[in-house]
Amino acid sequence: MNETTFQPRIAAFLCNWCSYGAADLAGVSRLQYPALIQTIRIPCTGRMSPKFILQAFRRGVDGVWVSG
Amino acid sequence: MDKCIACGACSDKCPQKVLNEYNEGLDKRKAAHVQYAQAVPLKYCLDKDNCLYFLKGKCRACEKFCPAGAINYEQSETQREIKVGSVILSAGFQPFDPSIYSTYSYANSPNVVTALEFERILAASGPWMGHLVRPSDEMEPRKIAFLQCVGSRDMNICDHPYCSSVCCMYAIKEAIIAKEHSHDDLDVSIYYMDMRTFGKDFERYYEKAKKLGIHFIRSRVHTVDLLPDDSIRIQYATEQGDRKTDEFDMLVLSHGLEVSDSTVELARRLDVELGDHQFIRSGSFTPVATSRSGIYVCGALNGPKDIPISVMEASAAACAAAGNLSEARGTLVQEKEIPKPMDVTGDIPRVGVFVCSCGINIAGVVDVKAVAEYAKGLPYVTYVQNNLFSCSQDAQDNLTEVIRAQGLNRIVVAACTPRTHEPLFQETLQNAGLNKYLFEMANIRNQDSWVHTDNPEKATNKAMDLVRMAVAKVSLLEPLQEIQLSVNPGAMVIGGGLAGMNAALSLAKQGYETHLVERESHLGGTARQLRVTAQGEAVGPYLEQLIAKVEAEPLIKLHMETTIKDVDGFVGNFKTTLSTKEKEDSVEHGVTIIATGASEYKPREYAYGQHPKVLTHLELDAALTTGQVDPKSTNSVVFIQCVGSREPERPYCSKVCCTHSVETAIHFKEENPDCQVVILYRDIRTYGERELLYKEARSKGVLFIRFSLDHKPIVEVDGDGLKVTVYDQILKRDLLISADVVGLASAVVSNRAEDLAQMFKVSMDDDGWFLEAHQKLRPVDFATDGVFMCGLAHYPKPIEESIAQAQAAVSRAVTILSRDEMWLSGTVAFIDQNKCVGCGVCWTVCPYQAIDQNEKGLAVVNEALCKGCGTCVASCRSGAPNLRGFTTRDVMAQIEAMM
Amino acid sequence: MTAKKKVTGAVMVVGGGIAGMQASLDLADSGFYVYLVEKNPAIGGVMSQLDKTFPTNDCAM
Amino acid sequence: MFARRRFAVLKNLLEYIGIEPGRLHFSWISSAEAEKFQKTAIKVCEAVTALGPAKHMIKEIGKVA
Repeated sequence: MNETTFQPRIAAFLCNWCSYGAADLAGVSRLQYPALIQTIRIPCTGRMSPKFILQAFRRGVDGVWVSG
Repeated sequence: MDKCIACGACSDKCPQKVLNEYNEGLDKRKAAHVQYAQAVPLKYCLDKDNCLYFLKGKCRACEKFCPAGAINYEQSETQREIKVGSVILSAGFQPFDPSIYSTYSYANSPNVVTALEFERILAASGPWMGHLVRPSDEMEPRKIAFLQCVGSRDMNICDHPYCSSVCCMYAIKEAIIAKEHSHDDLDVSIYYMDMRTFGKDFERYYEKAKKLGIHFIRSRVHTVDLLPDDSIRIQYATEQGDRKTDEFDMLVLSHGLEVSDSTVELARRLDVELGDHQFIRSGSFTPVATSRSGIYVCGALNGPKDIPISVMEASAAACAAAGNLSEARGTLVQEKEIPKPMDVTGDIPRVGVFVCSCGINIAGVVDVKAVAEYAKGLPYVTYVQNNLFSCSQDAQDNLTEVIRAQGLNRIVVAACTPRTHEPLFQETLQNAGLNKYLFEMANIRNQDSWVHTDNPEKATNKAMDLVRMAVAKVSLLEPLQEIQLSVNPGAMVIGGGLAGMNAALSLAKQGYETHLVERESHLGGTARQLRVTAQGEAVGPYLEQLIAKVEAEPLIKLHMETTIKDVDGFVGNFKTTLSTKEKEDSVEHGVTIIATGASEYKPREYAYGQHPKVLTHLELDAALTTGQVDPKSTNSVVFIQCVGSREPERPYCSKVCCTHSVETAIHFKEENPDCQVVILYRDIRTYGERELLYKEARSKGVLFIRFSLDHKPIVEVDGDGLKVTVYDQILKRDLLISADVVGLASAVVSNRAEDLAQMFKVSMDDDGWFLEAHQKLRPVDFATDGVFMCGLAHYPKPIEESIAQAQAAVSRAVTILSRDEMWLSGTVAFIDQNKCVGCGVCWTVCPYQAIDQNEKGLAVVNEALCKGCGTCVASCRSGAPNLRGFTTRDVMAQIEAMM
Repeated sequence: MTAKKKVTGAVMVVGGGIAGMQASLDLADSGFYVYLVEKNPAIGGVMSQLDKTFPTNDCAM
Repeated sequence: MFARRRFAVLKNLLEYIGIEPGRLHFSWISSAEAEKFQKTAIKVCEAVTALGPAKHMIKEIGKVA
């Protein structure tokens, strides 16, 4: 597998009030980005537990993005 | 309008481009448009003045491409008659148009922009998506200047002698943001006359800007020349009288606020009195009332002001408007009947998945049929449907029917975004008899089809992933109960000053019993010492009437010489222990308004205490009222500003002192024109229409001499009299003034009621002012529900603002008091008592102080205070707390389903 | 007989900027019917045009 | 604030067990910053893509445990 065809899977944990809203607005503005990110909506970054990140890696994702 | 799904197809296909007023004409929009991306209502409309069909009778492109059949060319103006009990005018201001000035070259150069245009240039949703460029050549500017007071404090041409109040602050803000947006080290200069940063935290902001290297130059620029390379040369005179020139890539005009002609016309039609400058006239003691009873006013229409004061006045106007209508409360609104949800606990999940096409918004990219087919194979999914528009009314009816017919107990909607549509679907679930928390949305539009437009295959796969994750989560969700709380319809107001009394009276007027608690033996607070308002109304007689009204009001229970000993409970159900010398009393109430006021700084400087005629603001006011100081027998009076304010120890502006000294100076001149009156100042901050007082003082011969922090004046006792030495910045030498009276504009300082703050679980800022929930949008609410603030306890402010704030606090409080019961969100934390070890981490980290210790020392969540942030869950080492609706199991299920 | 005039439990708010919106919300939340009148197709007023607000530099939206 | 501190520690832990720091990203984006969201999303995707597939070390530890 070479780097150009490698399609990573990235888990994104987005805060409902901040980044999740920004992601929605990016949609309204039709701002394009790669379809590699799967989002989990969390109520606040305070809810973010290191367990979630470890579990995501354990399940085999290639990257994790936490955004408040 | 009901049919529009805000997909934007009409705008895409519309051939007619016009200037975009939202971006201040810096770019173009279509005739079929939505005002801005986050517009409410989010519905496109045709601009009749520019639409080709309306202009030339043909086109109708939008109609052809609208997937929802929402275009209607037949709509026309209709007239409706409505019956209302009160009217609130909040038509706002219009930004001053500087084209009438030839001096600023605004009309001749694209690189001379107004501050509002600059705001759009800086905005991410603006014409250049937030890239700082100058309009003429879209080059990044390296050097820009702001010119203050354009169309303000100026009688020339525009006839706007008032100060617009907000421009100093917005100029500093735009300067800071511009520096942040710039890739090179942007050079920013602000040319001003007086820097008016008088609001809460404004002075700190100004100091921060200076540290960031923004240049502040005290001068009014007189000449603006355009250079051949599109840059701009300005000429100005320094304070010392030297002529200077400088060149800039861009010029921003800090234009003022004015009332539009159409608003003036509206006010005339309504027979509402306007002031000299077209702002609606209102008195200091009735700050939101107009000359016509039943019509109220708020916001910039009532005088130039910033957002927090506008919001505060808006609530005040709501309070005043409701005051006369309290008997009709609830007569025209209806509560909705909600069927009792069926019990699904223990039932095997029967998940219904509804995949929305959103016209072509989703279906145009994502293969929705394939997603629906895929969903059928997921665990627990028993029913799948694809809708053209899942949000339409008939889709809601259908959803209700399907839930009942298919016996569904969990619902997933794959559509736009939960942020806008979750409440709609949850309501449908409720109507179908299902607990509204048994619901999850998969965001396959805003975060999928719209952002992966060129990659249908990947977008479809992502949609399937998102649906799978949603199904995994929803299968685990359990019905959540919203807790019902009864609301005690009584209020407590702490502090019997001007703000507290006004709050208590407004509450009583709306029909609510109020406990007014005062520490002292008399009512009135700081206002007892004040002479007149900025508009010249006498404070004494008003205060006497106010106290009489409070004492006569049967709904107000006065608790004099009383302090708060203990507070128990929360919004809707407070239980407060009051303590007097003799006894303790317990009082139950639904809301609390804190109006504990502030104090006057007792100066240690300027020979205060060494001479009977060195007096603070309040002392001088009292002495003038009693006749101890008589202007007629005073030959010379000197006022010193910023005594204890805007100093390292107290880095805030006390807001009221400039106006107060100026109005007292005028009083001296009126009583005795031969009296020499001098005001020593750093910046004169007579904001808004108070500027007229400053103008009047100068015309009456009051002398204004500016000093700087490193050259403060010196006051010495000189025999019976006083001697003031000040370094004059213009003459560059010391001036010696002999004075009979020295008035010290002493700072307003917080009472630092820390025990009270602790008891009500509210916060204070560094200067000791109570901290509001949001500085702009919730200026009288605390972050703690059911507790509100008003008056000087929040920040120094003049009488009219204190009264407006008191009314605003009442308006906010009544939104709670007017309900019989409250429902708390089901998304709250809970603690597994078997796992909790009582270590205390959770109650330390909880931002809402919603976790207490029980008798065993273990943690318990107060669901009335919990906001469902989940910080406790993530911080606990024992895994005892969890967040309903977002339990660790729920999130883990989503992670599991990810791959 | 003194006939007391009945009042109407509705309020008209003219202008849908930040002040008009706040007044409307407060009134609706305390049991009054509100007619919010705005000449533009969207509410929000001048504040919706602002990028950030002072002194917190919060986004205006 | 607490979240920030917790994740600083986590990053070290991940590195220790063989997950490169470039696989974990944090950002703070307000609800109006659509463009910042897009840019950060692209940046995260590029960074993770450049690292190639995760070594699945955690997965194996998980299986043993």
